[in-house]
Formats: sequence, structure tokens, C-alpha cells
Amino acid sequence: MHPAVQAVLTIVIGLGACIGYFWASNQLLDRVIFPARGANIARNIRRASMIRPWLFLFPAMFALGLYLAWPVLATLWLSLTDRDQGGAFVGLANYAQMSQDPKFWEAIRNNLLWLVVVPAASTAFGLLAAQLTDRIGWGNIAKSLIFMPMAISFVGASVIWKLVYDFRPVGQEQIGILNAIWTGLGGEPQTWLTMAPWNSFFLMAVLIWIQTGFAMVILSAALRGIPEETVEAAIVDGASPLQIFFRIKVPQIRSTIVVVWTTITLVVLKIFDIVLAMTNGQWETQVLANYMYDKMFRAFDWGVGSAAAMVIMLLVLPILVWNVVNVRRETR
Amino acid sequence: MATLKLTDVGKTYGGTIEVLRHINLDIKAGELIVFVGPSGCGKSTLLRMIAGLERITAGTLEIGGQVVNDVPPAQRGIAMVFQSYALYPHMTVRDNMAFALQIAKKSKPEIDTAVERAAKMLQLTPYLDRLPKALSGGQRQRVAIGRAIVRDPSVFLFDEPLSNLDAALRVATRIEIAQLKEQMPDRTMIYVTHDQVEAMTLASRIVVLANRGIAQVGSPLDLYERPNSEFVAQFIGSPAMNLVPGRITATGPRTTVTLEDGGSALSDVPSTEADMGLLVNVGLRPEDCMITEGQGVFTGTVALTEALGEVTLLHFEPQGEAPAFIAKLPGIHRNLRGRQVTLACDPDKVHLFHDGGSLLYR
Amino acid sequence: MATLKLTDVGKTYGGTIEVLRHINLDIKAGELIVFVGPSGCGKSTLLRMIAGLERITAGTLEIGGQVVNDVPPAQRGIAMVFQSYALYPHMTVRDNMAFALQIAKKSKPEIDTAVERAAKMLQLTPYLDRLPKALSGGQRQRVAIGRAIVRDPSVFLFDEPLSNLDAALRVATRIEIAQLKEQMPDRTMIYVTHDQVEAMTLASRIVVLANRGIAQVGSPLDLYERPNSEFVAQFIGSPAMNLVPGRITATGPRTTVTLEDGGSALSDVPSTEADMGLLVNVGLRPEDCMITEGQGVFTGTVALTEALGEVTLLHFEPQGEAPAFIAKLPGIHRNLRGRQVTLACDPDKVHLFHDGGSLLYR
Amino acid sequence: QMVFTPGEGDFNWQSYEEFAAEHDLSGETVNIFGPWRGDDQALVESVLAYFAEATGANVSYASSETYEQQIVIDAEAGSPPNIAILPQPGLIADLVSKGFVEPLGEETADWLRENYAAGDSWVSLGSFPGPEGDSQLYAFPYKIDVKSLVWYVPENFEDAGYEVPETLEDLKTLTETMAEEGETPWCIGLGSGGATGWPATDWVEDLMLRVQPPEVYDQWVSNEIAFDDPRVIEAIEEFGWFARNDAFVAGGAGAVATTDFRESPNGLFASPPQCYLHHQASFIPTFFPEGTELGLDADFFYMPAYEGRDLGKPVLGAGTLAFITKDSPGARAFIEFLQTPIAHEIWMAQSGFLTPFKGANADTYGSEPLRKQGEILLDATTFRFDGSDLMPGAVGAGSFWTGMVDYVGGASAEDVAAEIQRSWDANK
Amino acid sequence: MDNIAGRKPALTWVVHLSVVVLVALWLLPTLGLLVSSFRTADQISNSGWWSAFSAQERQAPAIRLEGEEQQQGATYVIEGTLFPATDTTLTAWGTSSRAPQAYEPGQSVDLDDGWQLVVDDRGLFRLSAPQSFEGERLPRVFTTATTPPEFTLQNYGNVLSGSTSGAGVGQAFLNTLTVSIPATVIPILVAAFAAYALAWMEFPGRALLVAAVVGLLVVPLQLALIPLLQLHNDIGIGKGYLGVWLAHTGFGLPLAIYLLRNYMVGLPKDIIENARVDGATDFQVFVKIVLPLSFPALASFAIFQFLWTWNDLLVALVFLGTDDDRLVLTARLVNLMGSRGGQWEILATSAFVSIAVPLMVFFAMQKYLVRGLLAGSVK
Ligand SMILES: Nc1ncnc2c1ncn2[C@@H]1O[C@H](COP(=O)(O)OP(=O)(O)OP(=O)(O)O)[C@@H](O)[C@H]1O
Ligand SMILES: Nc1ncnc2c1ncn2[C@@H]1O[C@H](COP(=O)(O)OP(=O)(O)OP(=O)(O)O)[C@@H](O)[C@H]1O
Ligand SMILES: [Mg+2]
Ligand SMILES: [Mg+2]
Repeated sequence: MHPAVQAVLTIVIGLGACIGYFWASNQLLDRVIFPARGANIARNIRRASMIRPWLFLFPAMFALGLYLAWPVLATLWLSLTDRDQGGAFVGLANYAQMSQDPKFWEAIRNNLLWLVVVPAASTAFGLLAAQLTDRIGWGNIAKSLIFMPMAISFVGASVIWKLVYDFRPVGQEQIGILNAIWTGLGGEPQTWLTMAPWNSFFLMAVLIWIQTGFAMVILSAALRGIPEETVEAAIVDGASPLQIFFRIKVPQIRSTIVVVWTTITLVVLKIFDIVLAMTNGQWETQVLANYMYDKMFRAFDWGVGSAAAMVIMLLVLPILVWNVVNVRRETR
Repeated sequence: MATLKLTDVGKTYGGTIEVLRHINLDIKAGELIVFVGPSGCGKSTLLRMIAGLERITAGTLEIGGQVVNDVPPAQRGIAMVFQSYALYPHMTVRDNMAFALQIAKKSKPEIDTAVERAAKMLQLTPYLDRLPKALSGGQRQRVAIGRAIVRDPSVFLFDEPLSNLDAALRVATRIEIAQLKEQMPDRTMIYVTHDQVEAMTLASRIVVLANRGIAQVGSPLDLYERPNSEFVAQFIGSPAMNLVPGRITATGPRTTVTLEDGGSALSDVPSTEADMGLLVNVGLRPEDCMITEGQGVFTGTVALTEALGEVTLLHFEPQGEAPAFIAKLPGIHRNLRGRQVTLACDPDKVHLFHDGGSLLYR
Repeated sequence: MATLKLTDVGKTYGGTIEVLRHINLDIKAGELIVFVGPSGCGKSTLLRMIAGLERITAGTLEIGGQVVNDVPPAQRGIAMVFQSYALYPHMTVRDNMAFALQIAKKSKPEIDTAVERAAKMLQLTPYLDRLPKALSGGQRQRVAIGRAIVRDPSVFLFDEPLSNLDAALRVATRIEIAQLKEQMPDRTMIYVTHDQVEAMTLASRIVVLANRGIAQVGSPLDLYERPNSEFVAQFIGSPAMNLVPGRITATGPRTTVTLEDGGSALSDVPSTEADMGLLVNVGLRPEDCMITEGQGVFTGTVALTEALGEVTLLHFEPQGEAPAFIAKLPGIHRNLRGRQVTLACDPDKVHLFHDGGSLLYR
Repeated sequence: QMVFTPGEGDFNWQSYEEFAAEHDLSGETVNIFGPWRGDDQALVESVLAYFAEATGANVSYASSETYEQQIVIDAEAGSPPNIAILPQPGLIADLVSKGFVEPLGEETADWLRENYAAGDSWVSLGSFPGPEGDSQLYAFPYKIDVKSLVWYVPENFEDAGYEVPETLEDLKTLTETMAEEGETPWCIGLGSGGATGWPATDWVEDLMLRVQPPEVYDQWVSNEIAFDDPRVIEAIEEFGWFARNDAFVAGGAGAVATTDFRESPNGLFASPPQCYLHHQASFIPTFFPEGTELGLDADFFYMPAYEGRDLGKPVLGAGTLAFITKDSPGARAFIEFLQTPIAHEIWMAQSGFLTPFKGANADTYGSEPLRKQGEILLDATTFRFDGSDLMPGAVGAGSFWTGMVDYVGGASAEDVAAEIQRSWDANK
Repeated sequence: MDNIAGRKPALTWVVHLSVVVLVALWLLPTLGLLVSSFRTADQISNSGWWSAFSAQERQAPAIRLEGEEQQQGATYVIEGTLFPATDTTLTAWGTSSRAPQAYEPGQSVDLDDGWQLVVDDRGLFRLSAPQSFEGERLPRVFTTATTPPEFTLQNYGNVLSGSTSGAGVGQAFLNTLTVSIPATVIPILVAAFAAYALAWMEFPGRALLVAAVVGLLVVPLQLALIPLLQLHNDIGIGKGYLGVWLAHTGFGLPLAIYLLRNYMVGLPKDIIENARVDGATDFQVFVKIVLPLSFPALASFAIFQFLWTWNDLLVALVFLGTDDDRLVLTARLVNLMGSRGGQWEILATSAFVSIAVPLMVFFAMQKYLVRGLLAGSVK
């Protein structure tokens, strides 16, 4: 079979099966199990509507459970056992071992730094870009260009930025633009990616570069949602553009800023590809996700690797709680 | 104390869309001017040009005798109250009112005094530390007004300030604005609305905008009693004035018009010989009609009655092309439905229009 | 054809927040019932319970003699028109109207006929293939109604269907609904509004909801002329009825009340000896007042006049704790401001209330 | 697409015919997973084509950027290829100990002992303790790189009047001379993305073999002597003599850690030359400027040993080892195929392939330099496999790399070594 | 806003300028790669990409003379040019690495053995000797020359149809589509149902489920690889498209549900209730009302998921395998870079080849993206 035909066929079958499930299961419920007719109509309908949510949720819950929740539990279990001892339960030994590892603390330190810097900078730049591009004629083009990095894979982004940070010894022509500018200003060429602690920031720049577009798009939508009149009122009140921005606009989109911040935080927690491709955690740039990968696939230390994964999961707890609270409030 | 003078003011959007042209208007200090007009006629645009929120593309605007075309809004000595209130949602009532003064770098005690005074005037003192979202619509509106008062401007601009309020609140707030005006007799106010009642009750003069220009300027009762065009006549008053086509059959200090359906109307509008035979529209306000057994101006079949308690609206079946005729009778009238009724009208309340507009007063 | 019967119906949200209780109501087939009441009193909730969109937590609801507490909305034979129209934005007008029939698996020709008929009735035929966003507010409202008509339900439910329309459209659409009702005399309609005029003009009976229950049920004029409580009295009519405290000083077929400020009012309300000396509130509708030179019911200083053209509102300076008194006089009255005026009233239009509510009719 | 027509040239076609006669795997698929991608993939596939042709088997070769992780995941998850080929003995040892690899049998071990130069060292290289703890041959060495090479541009040497050094003492003198003349002797680049640091480990291992006897090297690699043993530190500092002297390396010592190893040889070819010497394994010509002709534009010499220490001519090398991760007749046949001369000669005749297989015809080497390298390999008195590949992954592909980066960055050899030892302890 | 009276035009310029700077900053890295992908390996490693647009003078690496020998009387001559392709101007040359700028253009120089060499300013050389060059090593020439800008499509040629990739890229393209399209649509479908249930159906535990979804947003997928592949092997799916789809579905679901639920919650309640009154079942409400109305959110998630599956390497490698005929584009391109890492020109070019489709998708669907995100997160 021609691969193209095969591709189309697989696509059709895959989708068909999916749609088929929802259609058939609902038909079954409404027609066969609890038909909406006859004497028990009211009771049947009520029962059907008690079951239906689970019908709708089942595939998603199943996939989530199987593909994410179960591995997480398995990982939790792994983090409490030692494979070299045949999978014996060792309690928190792996965590203890991890806490002995200075690399782990370095990863924690860096991760916290990432958690502060990247969401903050992406949001700030996004806000700036949103505010500025909203006011000019070619703003949409500018927006597209700033958003573009979102479409580039982390690996691609790493390639791009390696070129930016490229280093050549003194005397050779620099091909990395950063060094070219730096030497142009009279500096010695620098090996940016090894300059701890600054190198972490150079890595963060990559993620900021990617995420700013995301922040910008959402914040610009939020900015547009601000009632024009409040801005005009401020103008009449005599506020300068800066005062308007900081005292009128920013406070009004605070909730959106929080959402953007959270989303980027989630991305940061998982960040791995950039560090792996650019420094592999050397020169004090280790982060948790890469530490985990290192432990799992390089050092074959599943116990510690899993423990590291659990720490990542733990860091998201505050966001989790915040969301529960939010949904509760929303449904009430 | 500020007078306003608009000379040949015009507004063109994007170089091609002309929204207003040749607006000439003199506003004396202390007046309360109301702009009315159909939706989209440029009321808000004109107000915003006065505020400085919209660039003036033709003519000059003077405030207090000084041309301010290029003066930024904050320096014009104006304050504006927006239709949507435009309160800063993240600031307390106090901060909302204090904002302009803070921007102007006024001292703290000075600000506090001004805010307290305005709050007291508007009975907002208990709410000073609330956020706008914890206020009712009417209270929000008062905050918006308070914010204007605090700045102590010489000109107040209101853009449909009451349109977001429900009926009861609207009445109450309208009265508050009227009282406010009385407390500040030397402040000029310009007020945009499309609500009849507001315009009639508040204005010292009403400016009717239509068709990119000013249709008529005058005191509320002037406009009600002496509209200078069919447009103004139908625009002021609700339900709108009925227009019935006819032909002048007798002239003199009083004019007689013979209507198409055979009735005839006598009007206090004077006419000359030359008007004889002229095709005119006879204007009758619904509230000026009375049921008569004898000869009337208009005869028709009642299609529908609406009893509003104190008054009853009679909707007549439209005849041919003519628009529906409506009469408003005081009191409660039952069982008129389907009956043929003849209506009469005081001659001094019969208006005559010629050529789609100009009034036949000479 | 459907009668509705609500027996002791109640609604409690989340087990604790009681919104409605002991609602008893009999609705005959073909009636047009209007629910009115202050915002948040549960009008929408009651309507939605009838529609089946909210669970009934107490009592029973019968439609056409059958208890329908547990019947899902679609099987109750009702159709609902929402305040926000709730048109399906992604479907054309035709599809919007056809949706319910398609769901019910009606045949194509059947659907087409029904849709065309409804569209014709509502003059929507030219717009059948447009999307809702390409329609004006009034047209959208008509589509929403058309959607209800197509289903040919025995009960129509309207939840503030006109509140999103502007004043002129509101009047026009209101009349259309009235005409619609006439074309379908056997369909029951329930209509929620907070607009006085709508309630008065449309209803065959008005249900005033207040304080979690029904305050009064009656025809519009009943409620206007014979409110059974201060609440209903003040709720129906605009501006609201004035209440002046006094004491009964003469009883009989007519009752005399001596007012606090010294005036006295004669009312057609009969009273008995036992009522002698009773503290009552005298209710006077603003539109029932006339200026009198002689002895009147009420005397006060005019704080403000509002000339509305056909009528003039007189606002009197409040005296002590009493709420402001308003009178509505026909015609134009100038220069009354600041003058002391005495008002009189027809005895048969003087209402008497006792104990914050109950009317003194026996 | 068989690149050389059977029957033509110096190839040992007879071995091919015999192999073909003995095996018929028609219809069977043999999955092979290896580290070669890009141009190398074309080369390995050219060899596999003969295997496929001879046996009729359907051979599918795959590789991936993250092949080390990939093979672990596949083995763990239970869907490994038939044959895996990896350059890291340490990783293979891990897989063996978890029972994912099939032993090759004593027969194969004997064959290696007999037919590979310094056969015993190859057998021990491919032998690992299995899940039960008993050591046997699991992996078959195939395709070897020589690492003890120093690359230079002969004409630059001529222009400057330098001579190829014969001893390590001479090499150090040459280095100093160059520096005195204002030239920069060495190009050293450790950069390699996530693997940054590994070229330094080659340096240290190579020097280790030149300052200590091979036994010490073995003890070091197996951690029988600690990483921070003075003998190890001596080797590290030996490397430091070259790499930590600003006058000796292009760009100064600070540039060493970040210059990409792929770009560092470019200095040899720059005008004016940025350096004259470059220590790197036999694969590096891939990264020379386009059109560079080996032997003419660039050449190499054996990284000499100390005359004074009398440790012979030690050679450091690396290479890939093939092993069976899913047993099948095809897998077994493939290991047998690797024992035929033709399996070596086909690749030898192209590029980048060295073999210690004595039965392969050295005349088939595709170029003079290759032949010279093959000679170094065959002549070695001592051959040792790249130590970092033998160490546990966490050390050999982790702390050793990073430690070396820290070292060229200025950390003391003692501290670095102690740190590496700690990570080794942590992984025991 | 631009109509405010008395606003300083200078301010507008500041805004424009700031945006230009910002855009330049964001564009620069990608631009560098784009330009590099049109340069040769030598150019990339010898000069910054920004200098690609201008002629530049530099000392080039040595060029070895080559050419056909001709006998002219007693002398043997080789003539040719040092710069066959480009329009290069030579300013100095030399034959020793120690003195690369020793001679002027056109200067005739005596080398050893009676050889004579002339190089002119266009790079034309003439090497003459009294005896044949046969078997002799020809000299190298060091040049200092000004080369004009030069671009090449060679890299793209190599990547798209080079010997090692060949038809593979086309096949990989198809494979990637086979992976991405169902891996985009299936999670959307599944997530849409779940999101509807979480947004509009009443059942106990709803808030907790939503929270769980948020929690799963952060699961690092690396830790799920082995257990899942094991599972696939155990239940017989093995490595294949079904496996990748399921894996992508699992990994993409949390974001999909989160985004779609946030959007659907914002749909007007009235419309859904009206449909219920009209007699629609939940399934009909979902299919006929909610799904069409959620189109912007669906589209925006589709973009995200598509970008993610398109750019993904890890999941495809693990769940689809590394067989040549099933390699996805990213894997294929990464492989192109060779076993020991790549060269800039291949790196740059393959990065651009892989970016091309996502960028096209992005620009085509951008409108929905913005709308969907807006509705999903701003409330
Ligand atoms: N920025 C603009 N560009 C082009 N035309 C505009 C712009 N702003 C307003 N207009 C047009 O100017 C006319 C007047 O608008 P304006 O808002 O002043 O009307 P309005 O009288 O206030 O109406 P309403 O009673 O509905 O508030 C309208 O026809 C409108 O379409
Ligand atoms: N889901 C709910 N949970 C708790 N209380 C509710 C809920 N829905 C409505 N209520 C309360 O029930 C009361 C009645 O609401 P309802 O919407 O019926 O009022 P209404 O009379 O229609 O008001 P309006 O005129 O403003 O539409 C309100 O006080 C409201 O706060
Ligand atoms: Mg307006
Ligand atoms: Mg309601």
C-alpha cells in the first residue's frame, strides 16, 4: 500500500473509532438502557443524566489515568524502591541520597531562579509588546513576528541560540552575534554559556524569547478588553501615558497576568530540552527536569530520577490548590 | 464661569467620513445644554471634541474665550462623566475621586478635603472605601459625578450618564443632577442623552442634532411647542407627533387644512393668501387629541388600546401608506377596540409643516 | 389548551437559600400572565421552574392537569424566549427556528411549512437565510419568538424578552407580542418583566412577586386601582404612589383621614367605627393630584418642577422623615418652583393603607 | 546497493561466498540499532547490504540522536532490536547486568582471541558480568577508532621549520618553541553540547597510558585505585600542562572548554595558522574544511610516549561493540557475518573504519592515512579502550566530563578528582 | 486614542521605534539561522551571518593550486584561477603560512626549484617551471581577498535530497503528517467531550477533576515513557502509529481539557438551556451547539497540539520506533546531522525545513489562536 494511502486510512480509522464510541455509547444509553419513553420516563431520564457525564468523561479520564496518572504513581513507587535491590522498598532513601547530591540542590536553586525570572520576564516583555503593538498600524505584523518563536521546537530554538552565543577565541572573527556586538563594544569575547551564574540567564533568555509571544497574545487581548472609557477618563484626569499604563491598565488586567504567569510557570517546571541541548546542565545550569533525565537515562538511577520527578510534581502544588479554589468559586 | 463658543466646527473621520459640519454654538457660562438626536448623529463625537478626546478637524472651539483646539484634555478645565461611568475598577471610591488630584500633585490634606466635600454633596461618604463593583448602579453613577466635581472644572460634560440605570434609579439620579446644577450655578454643563424626559427636565437649552448639523436650538418648551421642522417635532415627545397630510383651504390668522380623508383641522398658525392650496402635513401630538362626537381632525378604527393606568394609548389602524396614528387619552378607556373614533384637537396645538420640514410660523 | 397549576411551589438553592415558597397559582388556558417584582425576587427562577430548567424543590407543578415536576423541559409542551434571545449564533434564522423540529425528527416538508408560517407571521421571511449577527435587535427578538412559535407549544414563557431593546423598538415589539397573543388565543403565555408599561399593556393578569411569595394577583387595572398593599401600590405606577401618614377621624361609607401636617383627605374607602383613630397611610397617585386653591390633601413647597411637555412633575420639599411627594399635573406649569401649593384628590382615588400594607377595603 | 561488485578488487570475496552458502534467512527481518547517522549511516548500510544479499534477510538499520536513551527505553519496555551496536561498554555492562543481552558464547570469544590483534584485550573488552554475576562475552568489537593521534598541517610545519616529534619530551619542547616564537601550538576544544568535556577525557587517558603502566590504567578505570589517586592527578596535570597555559592554546585556556570540538581543528587551516597541533581521534577529518586532502593538506602522527618512562607505544582507542538484544537466527548470523573479512573490508575500503582483524586485507584500506592508522593499531604494544566509556555512565559520561571542564576552567586537579571520585562512590 | 487633542507626535515615534527594536530583538536569532542556511559551511564558520550581505576583506585559508599542465616551449605551465565561482578581488597573497601577505597581486615570485608563480588581482595564477609538475606537490597560496556576498541553495538541496536523506525526507514528511493529524484531532475530540462534561454537566467531584487535570499539566513526560511503551508491548500495540497517537493523546489531553473547559464555561448558558427546551439531549447539545460554538478554542488548541506533535522528537522515537520507513521529520533531520553532531549549515537548514510547516500553520490559523486563547483565559 502506498504510504500516503496508508496514512489516510489510519487517520480515518482512528478518528472513526473515536467518534463511533461517543455516538454509540450515547445511543445505547438513550435508546436501550434508559429509554426516554414509557412509564418510567422521568426516572429513566434522571438516571441517564447521572451516567452521561461519566460516559463523556470516560475516554479522557481513561487516557489521563493510563498515560499520566498511572506513570506518576508508578514513579512515586519507584522513588521509594531500589532496583538494584530487586525493587525493595527503601522508604525515603532515594530522597535522602538525592538531598546529598549538590547537583540536586544546584538544580533546585536554578529551578527557583527560572521560576522567578522566566515568567516575570516573559510577562513583562509580553505586556510591553502588547501595549506597544496595540497602538500602531503594523502592530499585527509585529505581533506575528514576536509570536513566531512559539512555532519553533525547543531543539530548533536551541540551535538558533547556540548560534547567537557562539564563541570564537580572540583574534578570530566572531560568528555569534552576541560576541560580535560585545567585541564591537571593545570587550573580550566571552564564552557566555560557561559563565556561571550568568549562563543560567542566557538559557532563560531562550525560553523567554519563546514564551513572550504567548504572553503578548493573551495580554494584548486583555488590554483590549479594558474599557476605553477608563483610559479616556484618566486622560481627562491629566494622567501621562506612563501613569495610565501602570496605574490604570495594569491593575485592571491583573487576573490575566496571573493566568499567563501560571501557564508559563508550568512550562518552566518542565523545561528540559533547552538545557539539555545547550549545556546539559553543566557549568551550574542544571535544572530539575534535566537532572531527572540525567539520573534516569544516563545514570540508570531510577530511584533518584523518580524522586526528582516527584519534586517537580510537588512544586506545582500551590498552583493546583489555587485552581481547585477557583473552580469551586466558579461553580458555586 | 466658562463660556463655550463653537465656530464652524466639523469632524471628519479618516479624511472621508464626515460626521459633523458647520456646528456653530454659543454657550453662556452657567447654562445646562443638552444634546439630543437620533443614534449616530454625532452627539458623543461633539462632546468628545469639546473634551479634547477627539481631534477637531475643522473650525475652532473656544473655552473661556481662548481657542483650545490643540490643548490637551486635562488642561481644558473640563470634567467628563461617561455613559459607562468609567470608574477605575481597581480603586476604591476615594481613590477614584482622588486620582485626578493625585496626578496633579495636590497635597494630601487638600485632596482629602475635596473628596470629603464631594462625597458629602453626593451622599457617598459611607461608601468611600468600597470598590466600584460593590456599589449599585446609581451609586456608581454618583461616584462618576463626584470624580468630576472633585476636579472643580468650569465645564462639566455628561455623555448619556443615566442610560445604564434602571427606570427608578434614572428618575432619582436625574433629580440629583438637577439639584447639583443648582448648587453650582456658575458651572457650565453639557449633557448628551437620547432620553426625552431627561432632555426636557434638565436642559436650559436643548440642541437637536441631525443630519450632521444642528436642527434646532432652544429651550425645552420651545422645542416642544414650536418645533421648526417635522424632524424636531417628531423627535421631541413620545409617542411621536402624528403627521396627517392635507391641503390649506383657508388662510388668515388661523389656517384651515382639509385632510386627505376628509376631515379638516383648524390651526392657530397664521398663513397668507399665498399659502392657499399648499400641501402641508398637519402635526398632532397624541396627548393633544380628544375624543369628540362632532367633527374632528382625524377619524379611524382603533386597532389596539394600551391602558397604562393614568393614560390609555389608542393605536389606529393605518390607512393606506400613512403611518399609524396614535392618540393618548387621559384616564382609563375600555372597550374602544375596533370602534371608530373621531379625534379633535385644540387649534393652538395643531402644527403645520411644509416640504418635509419647515414650520409654517412666519 | 394548557392550564397551569402551581401548588405550594418552593425553591431552595443549595439546601439553604430559600428563594421562593408557597407559591399557589392557577393559570387558565389562554391567559397571558405577567410576573413582575423587584429585581432578585425570583421571577426568573419561577419561570425557569415552570420550564423545567430548575428543579422544583417543594410543591407540585401541573401542566394540563399532569404533574410535571420530573418531566424534562422538552416534554412539557412549553417554549421559552430568553432575555438574551439565546439564538444559536452559528445557525441561520431558518435553522434556528427549525432546530427543535429537527430534533423531534419531523419530516422536512413539515418543518419547512412550520418555519415559513412562523416567519410570515413575524415578517421574518426576507431574513430566513441570515445569521443572527446580521440582524438588528428587534429582528433577533422576533426570531427568538418565532423559534418558540414553530414548536407550537401550549405554553409560552418569556423572560424579560424586551429588556435588551431600545425604547422605540421596545414599543414596537411589545405591540407585536400583543398581536401575536391575539392570533393564538388558546395558548397560555407567561411573561416576566420589570417594565411597568409592558406589564400593564400585555397582561390579562399580573402576578406581583415580593418577599419570596406572591404579593397580589389581578388584572392590570385591578392592581392599579385596588392594590392590596403599600408594596403593590408603590410598585405599580410611575412615579410611585405617594404615601402620607394620617389618622382616621371620620368613618362611614367614606373615610376621612386627618393628616400629620394638618390637611385632611376624604376617601371613598368605607370604614367602620372600629377604625376610628387608626393610624393609616394615605396613598395618592401623583397623576391623581390636582392643584386646588381651597382645602387639599397635601400642602408643600415645590422644590423642583420637571416639564415633560404633556405633563409636569412637581417635586415637593420633603418634610421631616417623610419621603418626597411628587405630583404629576397635565399640561405645562411654569414658575411653580418655590411656591407653596395645595393638592386635592378625588375621593375615589384616595387609597388607605394600614400597618405597612393591607388595604382598607373590606 | 552494493558498492563493490563481488569478485572485483582485493577483497576477500571467498569469505563472502562461503558465508552466503551457509546462511539462508529469507523472510526473516533483522533489526539493527546503531549509533551511526548521516554519512556514517550510508557507510554502515553499505556493509549491511552484503549481509542482506548473502542471507536474503531483510535488514533494517535504525539510529537516533538519543540512541543511548533509546536503547535503554526499548530494552526496558521489551521491544529491543535484534542487534544493538554501541560505543559505550559501560552502558552495555548495565544492559547486560539487567539481563537484556544474550551471551555470544565461548566459540566467539575464541575466535576473537585468535583473529584480532591483541585478541585477549578485545575479549575482555566485550565481556561483562551477567545478571548472575558470571562474566562472559556479550559484545563483539567492530569498527575501532584510534585516539592517540596528533593532527597537523605538514606544510605549515615546513614553512616554520618544525619537525614531527618522536617522543613526548620532544613534543613538549616543540610546544614551548612554538610559544616562544609567538605562535600558538595547540587547538583544543572540549565543546560538544550536552557531552561537553569528553575530548579532555581522551587527553587524560592518553597521557595516563604515557605516565603509568597499563595495569594502573585498568585499575583506574575499574576504580580499584581512587580517582584522586596521585597517579591519576599526575595525568590530569600532564593535560593541564598543555591546556591550561594561555600561551599554548588558541584563544587562551579560557576558550578550551567552550570551543566546539568540531570547530577546533579549523585553527590548523586558518591563515595565518591559529595553531599547529591538534590531539584527536581518527574520525576528526570529517570536520576538516571541505576539500582537505589527508596526507597532503593535513596529516597526523602518533601521539608519542615519554622516552624516559619506557612504557612502550601505548595506543588509546575506542570503538563500537555489537551485541544481541533479541535472539534470532538472523542475529546470530549477523555476529558470524562480522567474523568474515568481507564485513570489515567493505567499510575499510571506504572511510573512517579501522579494524584489529588480522584476516582483513590491509590493502583494501581506502586511503593511505587509514592504512597508517590501521598500522598503529596493529603495532600497538598496549591497546586500551577509552576509559571514560568503561566507567559507569554517571562518571564516564557525567562527572568526568564536567570535572574536566571545571579543571580547564581553573579548578585544581585534586579538587576535581576528589569530586569525580565522590560521584563514583555515589553510584556504587 | 490617536485622536486625543494636543498629543505629542514625538511619543508616537517613540512607540514605533520601541516596537521596531523589540521586533528586531525577537527576529534576530531566527534571522541569523535563516541567513546561515543559505551560506556554505566555510562562510558560516568564518564570518558572522550579518556580514553575509556585504563584501568583505579577509585572509582566506590556503588554496592549493591545481590544473592541467601545459608545455610551452621549455617551460611547463599551469594556469587557472583561485576563485572559480566568485567575483573576488585579491589584495595580497603569499605561499608560506608564516607570510601570507608577502606579495602584491601581479607580482612574479620565484619559488624553489626554479618554479615561478604569478597571481593577479582577480585570482588568476600562472605557475611555471622548467620541468614537469608530474608527481610534485603543488604549492598552496594564501590570499587576502575581498569576496562579494554569496548565497547558495546547496544546503537545502543536501537536506531535501542529499545522498543520505534521499527520498527519506518526503516519506518522513508523510509519516509526520500521519502522526500529527490524528494526534491532533483525537485529543481534541476526547477532550471536547470531557470539557463539556466538566463545564456543563452536574456531577459530584467536578472541581476535583478539574484540579487533577491542572495537576497533570505538569507531569514531565519522560517519566511516562518506559511504563507506557511496556504497556504497549504487553497489550500488543507495540510500536506503531496507534501507539504514538495514544501517547500524544494522553500527553496532550490536560492542556486540551483545561483550555476547552475554560472556553466552554464561558458560553452563554441561555443558548444551551434553550437547546434543552427545544428537546435536544446532552449529546445533541454538545454536537450541534457547543462544538460549533467552541470552534475558536478548538482551533487554538489544534494549533498548539499540532505544533507540539510536529516538533516532537522524543515521543515519536520511543513509540513509533526508529525504523527508516517510519522516521518522522524531526528524527530524520536530526539524523542528517551525522553521528557526531552536525555542522552549522546542516543544522540551520534542517531547522528551517522543520520550522516551515509549523510556521505556515501558525500564520494561517493565527486568527483563531488569538480568539481561542482570549476566551480560554481571560474572563
Ligand atoms: N472612529 C470612527 N471612525 C469612523 N466613524 C466613526 C468613528 N467614531 C464614530 N463614527 C461615526 O460617527 C457617527 C457619530 O457617532 P457618535 O458616537 O458621535 O454618535 P451618537 O450621536 O453619540 O450616537 P449614540 O446615540 O448611539 O451614542 C456615527 O455614525 C459613527 O458611525
Ligand atoms: N444558583 C443560585 N444559587 C443561589 N441563589 C440563586 C441562584 N440563582 C439565583 N439565585 C438567587 O435567587 C434570587 C432570585 O433570582 P432571580 O434570577 O429569579 O431573580 P429575578 O426576579 O429574575 O431578578 P431580575 O429581575 O434581576 O432578573 C436572587 O436573589 C438570586 O440571588
Ligand atoms: Mg453616543
Ligand atoms: Mg430575571
